[in-house]
Formats: sequence, structure tokens, C-alpha cells
Amino acid sequence: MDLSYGAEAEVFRAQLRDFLAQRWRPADKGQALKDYIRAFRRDAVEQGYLYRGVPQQYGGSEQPVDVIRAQVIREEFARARAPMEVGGNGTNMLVPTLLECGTEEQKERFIRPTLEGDYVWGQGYSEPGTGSDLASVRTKGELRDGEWVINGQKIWTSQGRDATHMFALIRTEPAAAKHAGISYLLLDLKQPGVTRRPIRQMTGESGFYEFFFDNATTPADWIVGERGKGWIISRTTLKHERASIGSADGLGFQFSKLVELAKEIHIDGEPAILKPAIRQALGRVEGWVLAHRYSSYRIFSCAAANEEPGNITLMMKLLVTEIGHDMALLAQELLGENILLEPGPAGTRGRGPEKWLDQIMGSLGNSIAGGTTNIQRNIIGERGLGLPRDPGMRA
Amino acid sequence: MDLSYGAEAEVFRAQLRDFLAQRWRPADKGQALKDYIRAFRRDAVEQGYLYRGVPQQYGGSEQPVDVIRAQVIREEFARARAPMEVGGNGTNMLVPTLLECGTEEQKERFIRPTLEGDYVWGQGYSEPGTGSDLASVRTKGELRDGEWVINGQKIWTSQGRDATHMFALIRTEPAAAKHAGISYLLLDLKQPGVTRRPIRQMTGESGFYEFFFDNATTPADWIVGERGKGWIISRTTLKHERASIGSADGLGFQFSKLVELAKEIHIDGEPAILKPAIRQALGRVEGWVLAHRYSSYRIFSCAAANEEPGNITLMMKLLVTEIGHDMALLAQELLGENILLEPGPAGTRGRGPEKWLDQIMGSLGNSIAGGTTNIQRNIIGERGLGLPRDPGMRA
Amino acid sequence: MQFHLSEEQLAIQDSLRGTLAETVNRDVLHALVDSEDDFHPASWRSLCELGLMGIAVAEEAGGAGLGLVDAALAVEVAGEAGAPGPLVGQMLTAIALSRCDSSAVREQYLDGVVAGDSVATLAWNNAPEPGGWEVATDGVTVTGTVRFVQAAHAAKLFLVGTVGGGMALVAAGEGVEITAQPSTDRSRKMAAVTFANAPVVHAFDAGSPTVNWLFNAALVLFAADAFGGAERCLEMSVSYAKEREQFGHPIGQFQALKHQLATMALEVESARGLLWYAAYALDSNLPDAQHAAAMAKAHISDRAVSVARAAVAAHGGIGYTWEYGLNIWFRRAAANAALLGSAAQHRERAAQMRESAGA
Amino acid sequence: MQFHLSEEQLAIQDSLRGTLAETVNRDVLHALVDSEDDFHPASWRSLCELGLMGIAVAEEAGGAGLGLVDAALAVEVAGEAGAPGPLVGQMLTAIALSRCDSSAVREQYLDGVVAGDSVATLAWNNAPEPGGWEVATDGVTVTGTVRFVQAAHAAKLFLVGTVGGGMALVAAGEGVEITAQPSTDRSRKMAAVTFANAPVVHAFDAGSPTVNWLFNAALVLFAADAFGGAERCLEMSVSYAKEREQFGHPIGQFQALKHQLATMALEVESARGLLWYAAYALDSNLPDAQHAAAMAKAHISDRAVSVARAAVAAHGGIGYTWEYGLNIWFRRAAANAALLGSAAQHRERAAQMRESAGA
Repeated sequence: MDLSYGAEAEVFRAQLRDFLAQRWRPADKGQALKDYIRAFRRDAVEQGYLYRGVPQQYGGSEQPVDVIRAQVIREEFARARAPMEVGGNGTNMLVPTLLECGTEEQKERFIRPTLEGDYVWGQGYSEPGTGSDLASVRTKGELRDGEWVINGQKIWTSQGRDATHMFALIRTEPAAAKHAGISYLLLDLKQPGVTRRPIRQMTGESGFYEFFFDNATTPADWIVGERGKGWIISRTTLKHERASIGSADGLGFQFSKLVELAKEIHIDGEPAILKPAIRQALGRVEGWVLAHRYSSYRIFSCAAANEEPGNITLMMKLLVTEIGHDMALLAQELLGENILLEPGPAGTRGRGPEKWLDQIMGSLGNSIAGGTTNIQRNIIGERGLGLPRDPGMRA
Repeated sequence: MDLSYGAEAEVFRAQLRDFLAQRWRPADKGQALKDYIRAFRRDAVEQGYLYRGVPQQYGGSEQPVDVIRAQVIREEFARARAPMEVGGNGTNMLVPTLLECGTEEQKERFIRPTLEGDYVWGQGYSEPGTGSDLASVRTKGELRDGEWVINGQKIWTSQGRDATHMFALIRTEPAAAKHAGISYLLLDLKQPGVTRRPIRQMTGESGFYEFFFDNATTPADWIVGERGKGWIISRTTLKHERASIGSADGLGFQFSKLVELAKEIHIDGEPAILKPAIRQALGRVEGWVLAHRYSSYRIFSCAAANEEPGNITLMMKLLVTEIGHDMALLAQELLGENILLEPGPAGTRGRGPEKWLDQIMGSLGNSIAGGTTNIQRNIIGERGLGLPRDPGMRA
Repeated sequence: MQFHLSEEQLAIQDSLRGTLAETVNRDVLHALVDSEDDFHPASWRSLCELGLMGIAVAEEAGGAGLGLVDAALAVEVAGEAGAPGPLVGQMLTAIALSRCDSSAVREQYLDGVVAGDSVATLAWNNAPEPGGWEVATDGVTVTGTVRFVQAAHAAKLFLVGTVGGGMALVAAGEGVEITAQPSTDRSRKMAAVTFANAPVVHAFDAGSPTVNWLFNAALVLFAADAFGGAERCLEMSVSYAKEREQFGHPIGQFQALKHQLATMALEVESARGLLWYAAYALDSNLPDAQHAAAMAKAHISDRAVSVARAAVAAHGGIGYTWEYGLNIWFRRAAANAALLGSAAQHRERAAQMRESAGA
Repeated sequence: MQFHLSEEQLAIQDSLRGTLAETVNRDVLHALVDSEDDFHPASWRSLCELGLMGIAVAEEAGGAGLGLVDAALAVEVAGEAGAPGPLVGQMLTAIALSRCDSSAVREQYLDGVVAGDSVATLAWNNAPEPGGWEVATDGVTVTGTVRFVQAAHAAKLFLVGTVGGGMALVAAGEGVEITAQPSTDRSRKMAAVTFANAPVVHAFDAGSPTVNWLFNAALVLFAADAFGGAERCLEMSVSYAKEREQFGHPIGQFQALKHQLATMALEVESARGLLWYAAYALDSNLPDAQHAAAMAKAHISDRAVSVARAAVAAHGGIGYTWEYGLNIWFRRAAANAALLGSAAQHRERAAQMRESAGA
């Protein structure tokens, strides 16, 4: 075994560092900074550092798959605090889907502005009542006079405040069987038939939006793939999403914050970190955090060698969720009466221990977003362990 | 609220104490002691203290239901260390079943010798492969020449070493539907067609037996209820069993033993009971032990008032099991390297901490005997909370 | 033997439940939660009219002549409803006044507190026993700050915890300053109250049995609130599981969710007797009353936190929204677990009591 | 970067698995478990023939020239099989000898230990670090008793932990007395070994890097054994759930059991990388090697106990029988958790290391 990235990667790293040192020197603010960043990203694409999986003709750098280089890029951009790719559903989910299933015209029209951040995409899958049974969507689309007329409601759209466009699962074939009645449509959110509303979460913050469609329209050719094939096309997308969830560094960082909290908080007149029961609880969490970290190393190493890491990939999401619960409960114990204080609104949150309330509730949001833990356990049991499917869970 | 038993009960208690003081003075050993106990029990029945639910004509004392008196009797017999009713499946399960469903001749023939301990009954329900799906029994009974001829195997029979008789679920109607093909038969175990074999458990001890039937026979009229009604008849029995499971005193006693263990065992040079993490773990268990204790008070109080205590009755078994797991894990932590020592065989087990190994493994036996925890949770969810039944769990 | 609820007790709970269904209905509760108000006069009035504030005060002192068990049953229902108002403080101040040895003080204050016209609240810090209270007193005035006081803006009387485990009754006004605190528990918002040589109406001796009894009673009553909240979380989750369909079936049919709900039910239902016993033991001055109060607070507030978490998970996305309202009980559960000391602290206290009782 | 197994490593595991399927088959294992023997020559021989004992010994010293990662992979498979024999002690004694500075000692003993002809076992007590060892030594002889020594009757050499964290290699015979102990772990039975002025073959300095390295390596290897056992428990449970039918369906279809199995799988599979890393960090002398070893021992031995319990529950009655054999791994998991200090002790050690590293 060997955790180093190899000599070739270090040469690449040195070149990248040079590039960043010379090219990433932001001085301005406001719009000037935005323009500077846009120009910087274009140069970084030119050098092959960003949008490596996207063909050059659509604004990518079209590089061969190399997870080691990708990792070096993440590390060095983070080190230089330089902006990486425009994030979000557009680049993570829609672009790969268009590359695989879109028409030439769709690729030309949508990919570049998405990569440059001009188009911000909301995901339109969930509806009130769908939950894990996404194929039960009811938002209707009818083709009338050369355009789709859309009526219904979508929910749990992240980036909903800024979204300019949406990719959505729409029931266009009411006569077809459940899964076969769905199409994958794109639409412009800036039109009179679309209303958006923030969803306030239990933390008090609004991370998600819901969208109401009242005779909203979209051109007939803004459909990805064939009519009735939307379900299959969305599955491709979801795979991208799952692969991007879960970061070893994130958990490790959270754990170190938890240790800091235990040092700051005093219980019975001494720092909590000195209490043996707290030390043990921290140690139990740390065991899981390390298990997660080295599992992500395994996955990364397999990806670099183009091998299959096996069942562990099915488990990362659940692992993160469960560790999040453990940390939340421990944080709650550490907080003591500090939990009685509501933290201020986002952006103004102070550095007081009460800010942990967000994490304590957020750990519950984790188990809901992107498939509940029950669905995760079904997947591990059925796809991972080969146990027979429960016929009741088939729609 | 009032936890006292009331004045009437205290008068009853005083009379009972007098009786015990005068009548329970064992001096002998061996057979003489056995005879003394048999005579003592007969006197106690005469006085209305034992077998209160059984009519006098079959050897009981035929007393009106009075759970307060029953409780006083338990307390005072325990205090005097006097022998109560002959325990086991015969008195707990078979006798109530016969009283409800047996023929007059069956009652005459079987009840009195069971109450006096001459007949010891094994339960013949489980078979290899039945698990929670008891109605899938395959042991066959055919009526030939005025007697049932029985072939098959039964397993998990407690009191299997001493059992003289068995009440069993036997498939007598092979053409009938699953549940409708079963009859409730009694049989004498002392016959050539019956072989018994102890089942060694993971503790190394043999608490249960399995029985093999190779053309074993029993008279045609040793059937309780009609042919094909055995499943329903066995359900009555199981209710009796469930009501007798779970004793608050037992758990409280185990907890106090666990506290003692924590005082005896030294970790890092000090008694484990001084370690804050251990104190917290003990306190968490104690919360559950108290929750269980006062739940049993509730059930007892309702029974005394002839009221329905509600869902809590469905939970007591699971509660005991779960608390047993918690205690086992804590005991294992306390034991440290002492767990490396296997305790001696039953009867010779010393007083060393290694004897806890039995409890640690036994807590697993608990979750298996009398319905797994998964079945218990199904029952709470469906019968208690009114959630819809899973069609897959119907046979 | 009577260790189940009498018809009278069930009737009190039913009638309270009915009242709160109106006066703390969904709209009222959500409006309160979204406001900065720490008190809701209309619903408070409805509780007062039921005679709840003096439920555990002797009849000759103007109360209902019932006990702490009955008070706990009422607080349980208030917890279910997420009712605003300093119910626990009011009930305990009423008891404190009814036991106070100055007839002048009783005459001046008792009726108003029993009636609920004079709102009374606890100004104890969250030390796990009275010995940890910190407001200084010379018997005549009190000085110091207490954070996390419920309904402080509405309160006419503060039952203040003083250094060494005494209590002082202090009237709102002179020398009493209130600073609102952003509160996690939006249904019972809290404030910091600063006493600066505030005059004492009546002082209860440090370490006196009355003070200790009231503290233990408070532990039990906050456990009762937590218990009621846990019942509410369970009930909302079970209803949701029966109504909501996925894959063509009510989700409550799926075994995984069914078992999660069964586990929640086990946590809730098995705690009921412990709550009753702790209240009964204080009513009857049993030797283990203080141990039972500590264990009830520790065990039941833990259960409520656990059940509230499980309830959110059982609901999926909708449970995570502000509008659905589960978070009201989630936050209230977190508060009940933190008020008057943590579960860990009470478990440690109970262990010490067990040891000094020789077990 | 290489943090997955090479084809060579997978091949070693496969070949070992194949060998053990024969030499430690069900009949062999059950006969051993039911006997009082603490050693099984035939299966030991089969392991020796694979060259396993010197797997982490340098090639110039007669070993395979691989590392602790490879040793851990082998011990993992032995744990899966429930293999008897002091594999960990043998491997570590071989490494210790290969690093010993006396060429005479190396010449006399190394080949025999690498070949496995001289059975070697650890005589450490279960202190969580070498500083807690208790056998007295003057450098020439050792005196004291060590309980829970594996395969003591078969051993020709004992690697004895001495006061202050030193080690002494002692040959069986003069001054060495063995008393069998009734052992929970029936596949690796243990004995108390008393040294009475027993002559020392070679002494390793107290607190030396070699001693510390070997201790940390032992933590990792017992974690590997625990990991292998957990894999076995999982695999038996999954197979059973696929085969066994109830209510007309394989029980693995029911969601509750499916989720229990998924949780077991999560516990097992997510621990694999931690095990690898701990071994790799010792191979590479990384600064966090000792921290990783402590965490691996604590976390993985806990997981193995938990998975073994869940496996019995997943089987129902059959899993609780002696004959089915699950108890062999249940007991072995309990032993692995207790050997060389508890999970709690290692978590505390790891916390201290984290703190002294300034985190």
C-alpha cells in the first residue's frame, strides 16, 4: 500500500501551483471581482484544470479521466482559496445528463451558460407526497401548439432562490404505466406561470424552495430523451448526485470542531473534554470518523485504478448520516443550557456554542435529503448483500 | 394514587403469615422432604392459597380472581421461603387450556397429577424451521386403529429432561389449509417411539431438549378440542404464557447485582463504580429498570381493578429483552479480561465475575425465546398502534 | 392499590385537552412561535378558568386540593399541546405561597397566583440542585442575574433561587430588569432577569424541606411536559404513517418504519409509570422521592429528545419544515432536557443518593 | 496511490482461505472446541507451509519480505476461519527475532520460528500498554505469572512482557510452569504461565521502539482477527437469511431483518479501511501510527462484538445452539475485545495522543 500520489502527480501539482500563483490574485470586489473570477475560470479551463469531463466545444477542457489529478486540483485550489467549478445541480446533474442523452442543439444551448454560471438549475423531482417514491410524480405536461403546458408543484428544490431554469420530471403520458408516463423536461423559471416560495426549515432558515406551475410553458424540443423515458434518464442523473455526496474532510473538520467545543464548554466547573464520559463518547465518534475517512480512501484508490470498490460505495451516504446523528447527540449533551439560546439568522450567526443547534437539527435533514436511511438500508441489503427484494416496495 | 394493598389485604396477609409460620417447618431431606412439601401444598390448596384458578374437583382451591391476594401470597411465600405452585408448562399453559377446551375426562385425568408434579409437561410447538411461523409445523399424526401415530420432530422444549408428557401441535389433516390442518394432542413421552436429546446452547449448558417421534402413539381421545382446531387452541395457551413473562423484581435484582459487580471490579486501579462513564451507563440502565418496574405496577393495578392497561402490556417482553441487552453490554465492559475465563458448569459455578458470561449470552437467548424482538415490534406496531399489517407476514 | 388513573383524573385531562385544542390551536401556536411574545393571555386565561394553577394547593388555601400527580397530568397535556405560559412556575409558586408561614404574604398574593391573575415564574438558574443557585440575598433584597426565565415579561412574581439553596419571592417592578433572549423553545420564550437590590416579598430558608420539595417537584413537572411532548410526537408520526402512501401502500405498513414507531411507542409508554411514581412519591413523601424525581427528569427528558428526533425522521421532508410544526416539540424537548440540569447530572445525583441509601 | 488490495494480496488471502477450508473445516473446529486442547498441529502445519509465520520478516532473514498489512490480511482470514494457534504471537516473535541484535540468538531461533516449528506465543498481560507489564526481570531471568497465554502447552518460546515495558524471550522448560485455564474462547484456549527465575534467551530494552512497535502491531493484528470474525458472522447471517423461509418467503426479504443485516454490513465493511490504514501506518512509521493502532483496536473489536450479537439474533434459535457454531466467533469476539486492554482504555490512550499531538 502507498498513500502517496506518485511522481507524475507531483509534477502536475507543481505546474498547477505555478499557474495559481500567477493567475489567482484577486484584488477587486463586487462586479469587478465577478468578472475577474469568470476570466480566471476560463483560463483554468484552458489549462485543463476545470470541467475536465466536458468537451471543449461546450466550454469544458475535455481531459482524460484521472482521479488523482482531480484530487490534486481540489487540494491546490483549496490551498490557494481559488474558485473551482460553478457548483450546484446544473454542473453536477444536468450537464452529465445532457452529455449522455441530450440533442446536439440542447448541448450547444445549455451547457456553456451553465458552466459559466449564467444558468442556475433547480432540480424538479420531488413533489408533496412523493417522498422516496419519486416515480409517483403528478405534475402534468401537455403538448399544445408546439409547447409543453405544465401544471403542478415541485418541492425541495435547492438553489431555489437563484435558479433561472429547472430540469424536471413531468407526467406527460397519463395513459402509460407509472414509470413510463414521465418525461424529463427543461424549463425557464422566469415566466408568469411559475411562482416560487421558500420552504422554511425547522432551523428557521430556508435552504429549499417550492415551485408552483400554473400553465407554465416550455418549447416542445426542451425535452431530454424521448417522451416517457424521463424516469430512466433521471436515474443516470441520480447516480452522479450520489457519487458527489460525502467528503472525508468535511466529517473530520466537524469532528475537530466538536473536540474544540468540548474544550470550550465547562460542565460542573471543568472543561467538558476532561470528563471521562465525554472523552469516551468523542472516542467512539472518532472511530467512525476514521472508518469513514479510510473508506473514502479505498473508493478513491479504486477509482484511480479503475477498479470496483464493492459494497462500501453503497454505504457512504448512510455512514455520513449516522455519524452526523452521533455528533449531534454528543453536541447536544455538551451544549447543556446553551441549547436554550437560538442562534441568530444565517450570515449573522456568532461564534457562540449555540450555533451548534443548526448542526443538531441539520443532522436530521441529512437523513432525509437524497433518500432516507431506510431506503439506504434497503439498497445495502438488496444490491449489496443480494437479499431478495420486498415486493411491497415495488410500485 | 395509592400503592398500599388496603386493609382487607393486610388482614389476609396476617392470616397467611400465621398459616405459614405453623405449617411450613421443613426439617427433613430427600424423599421425606418431598413428601412434606406435597402435604404442605395440599394444605395450602385447602386454605385457598395455591391453584386459586382451578376448580376444587380437579385439585385446585377455586378462589375468585383477586390479583391483590395473589400478590400477597407471592410475597409471603417468598418471605417464608415456602414452595409455591409446581411451576412449568403444565400448570401455566396446559391446565388453563384444558379448563377452557378439554373434555371432562381429560380434566379428571390430567389436571390433578399435573398440579401435584407427577406429570411434567413439555411444550411441543416449535420444529426445526418453524421459527416465528409456528403454523408451519410438519410433525404428522395419523389416526390408525384407534390411536394417533406420530412422526416428526419437536425442538426447544423446556423441562425436556424431566418431562413425562407433552402437549403438541401436530399436523393431522394434511389436505387442509396451513392453520386448519393442525390438532392439539397430548402424549406420553415414556414410550419406545420417543427419543429425547438435549440441545447444547452457546453457553455450553443444555436448557432445552429436542424430541424425535418415530411411530409414537397416543390414544384417539387425547386430543384437546376438535381435529384441525389445534392452532386456535394453542393461541389461548400462548396468552397465558405471555402474561406470566416479565417480573419487575427479577430485573431490579439483576440491576443490583450489576451495581455490585461495578463495585467489585477494578479498572485502572480503582473500583469501576467510581468511573464517571460507568456511573452514567449504570444510570441509563437504571432509568429503564425503573420504567419497567412502574409499568408492571400499572398493569398490576389495572388487573386488580379489572381495567385494561392498554398498549403497555404488549411491550413488557420487549422491554425486558432490551434492558437485558443493555445490562449484558455493560457487564461485558465491566468484566474486562475476566471475560476470558469460562465459568464452570451449572451447579458448580463459582462466585467469580466470570459467571456473568452466562448472562451476557443469555440476554441473546431472551430475544429469541417466546418470539423474537422483530415479532414483538410487529405486534406493538400493528395491535398497539393500529398500523396496517404487512401482507408478506401473513402465511 | 391504585396505580392507574381515576375517572376523575382522566376527566381532568380530557377537559384540559379539549380546552387547549381551542385556545392553543394550530393557528394560535404558530402565530405565537413566529412572534417574539413570551406569553399568550387568552390561552393562559383558559387554563386559569379550569382552576389549574391551584390544582395542588390545599382546598382551605383556595386550591383544588389535589396533588403533584394531578399537576403532572395537567402539565403533560400542556406539553402535548405545546402550550405557552409558565405553568410549572405558576403551580409551584402557588404551592410555595400556600406553605409560607407569613399570613400577610399569603393574604396578599396567594389568591392572585392560584387564580393565575398574577403570573408567576421560576427564576432559578439551571443548576442540577438548589445548592447551585447564585442570586445573592441579604434576606431583604436580591441581586444577580438569572438567564432563561420563562414568560418574564408577563410575570408579576418571580420565585428566585438564591445562593446556597434558598428562595425569595420577588415582585416585578423596582430593581427588576428584563432582557429578552433569542429562544430555542419558541413556545416558551425565555429572558434574562436582572435583580438589583430588588425587594424580597418572602424568603424561604436555604436548604429547607420546602425548597427541596419544590425543586424536586419542578423536575417532575418538566419531565411531565417532556412526556406530553413525546406523546404528541408519537401520535403525529403514527397518524402520518397511516395516511401517507408510498409505492401504493400506507408507509406504516413497511416493517422498518413500523418498528421505528414501535420503538418510539416503547420509549413513551414505558416512561408513563415512572412519571406517575415520581409525582406520587413526592406527594407521599416516600424515602426515594428525590431519587425518583432525578431519575424521572433524566430518563424522560432523554426519551423526549430521542422520540422527537425519530418523529422528524419518520415524517421525511415534511417533518423538517417549519410550517408542519414538529420542530415546536423538538425544540421544547431540547429545552426540557436542558432546564434544571442535564440528564447526566441527574443520573450522577441519583447514583449518589443510591449510594448514600446503602444500595 | 494504492489503498486497495493488490492481486498478490488477494491471491494470498484466497490461498489461505482455501487451505483453512480444509485444515480447519467444521469437524476439525468443533472437535477442537469440544476438547481441552489449546493447539492443533495439523492445521498449524498447513499455515506454516504457506510461509505465513515469516510473512512480515525481511527476505534476508528468511521471511517473505512483506509487511504488517499482509500479516493483517492473513490474520483476518484466520479469524474468519476461527483458526486455532498463536498466529499473532508467532508472527510477532519472528519479527522480534529478526530485529534482535544478537546474531547468536538469531541463528539459534529465527529459522525455527519463521518456519513455525518452534511455536512462539505472547506472554503479555492485558495491560493497554507495555508500561503495564508486570513480570520481574534482572535481564538474565524472569519471575512472575502471566494469565491468558494462548497455546501455552505447545509453545517452545514465550515473548514475555516485563516490568516497565520491556520484553524477554524465554524458552519453555526450566522455570516455566503452565496451568490450563477454562477459556471462553474455545478456539484459542489460554493458560496461566508462571516463570520462576526462568532463563532469558534475549531481552528487549524497556521502552524501546521495537517493543512499542510490536505492541502496536499486536493491537492491529488482534483487530484483524476480530475483523475476520465479524466478516464470518455477517456472511453466515446473510446466507441464512437467503435460505431460511418463513411465512412462505426467505426471511431476508423482510425489511426489519434486511436492515439489521445492512447495519451489520455497514459496521464490517466500513472498518476495513481503518484496519488497513493502521497496519500501513506502522509499516511506514507514520506519525499517527500508534494512534491509528489504538483506534483500530477499540473500534474494530467493538464492531466485532456488536456484529456477533446481531448475528445470533439474526439466526433465531439455531444461532443460539452450540452445534451451529456461531458461538465460536461470539466468544472469539469477546476475547479479542478483552485482549491487550479494553476499547475504553484504547480510546482514552488515543485521546491523550491526540492531545499531545496538539489537536
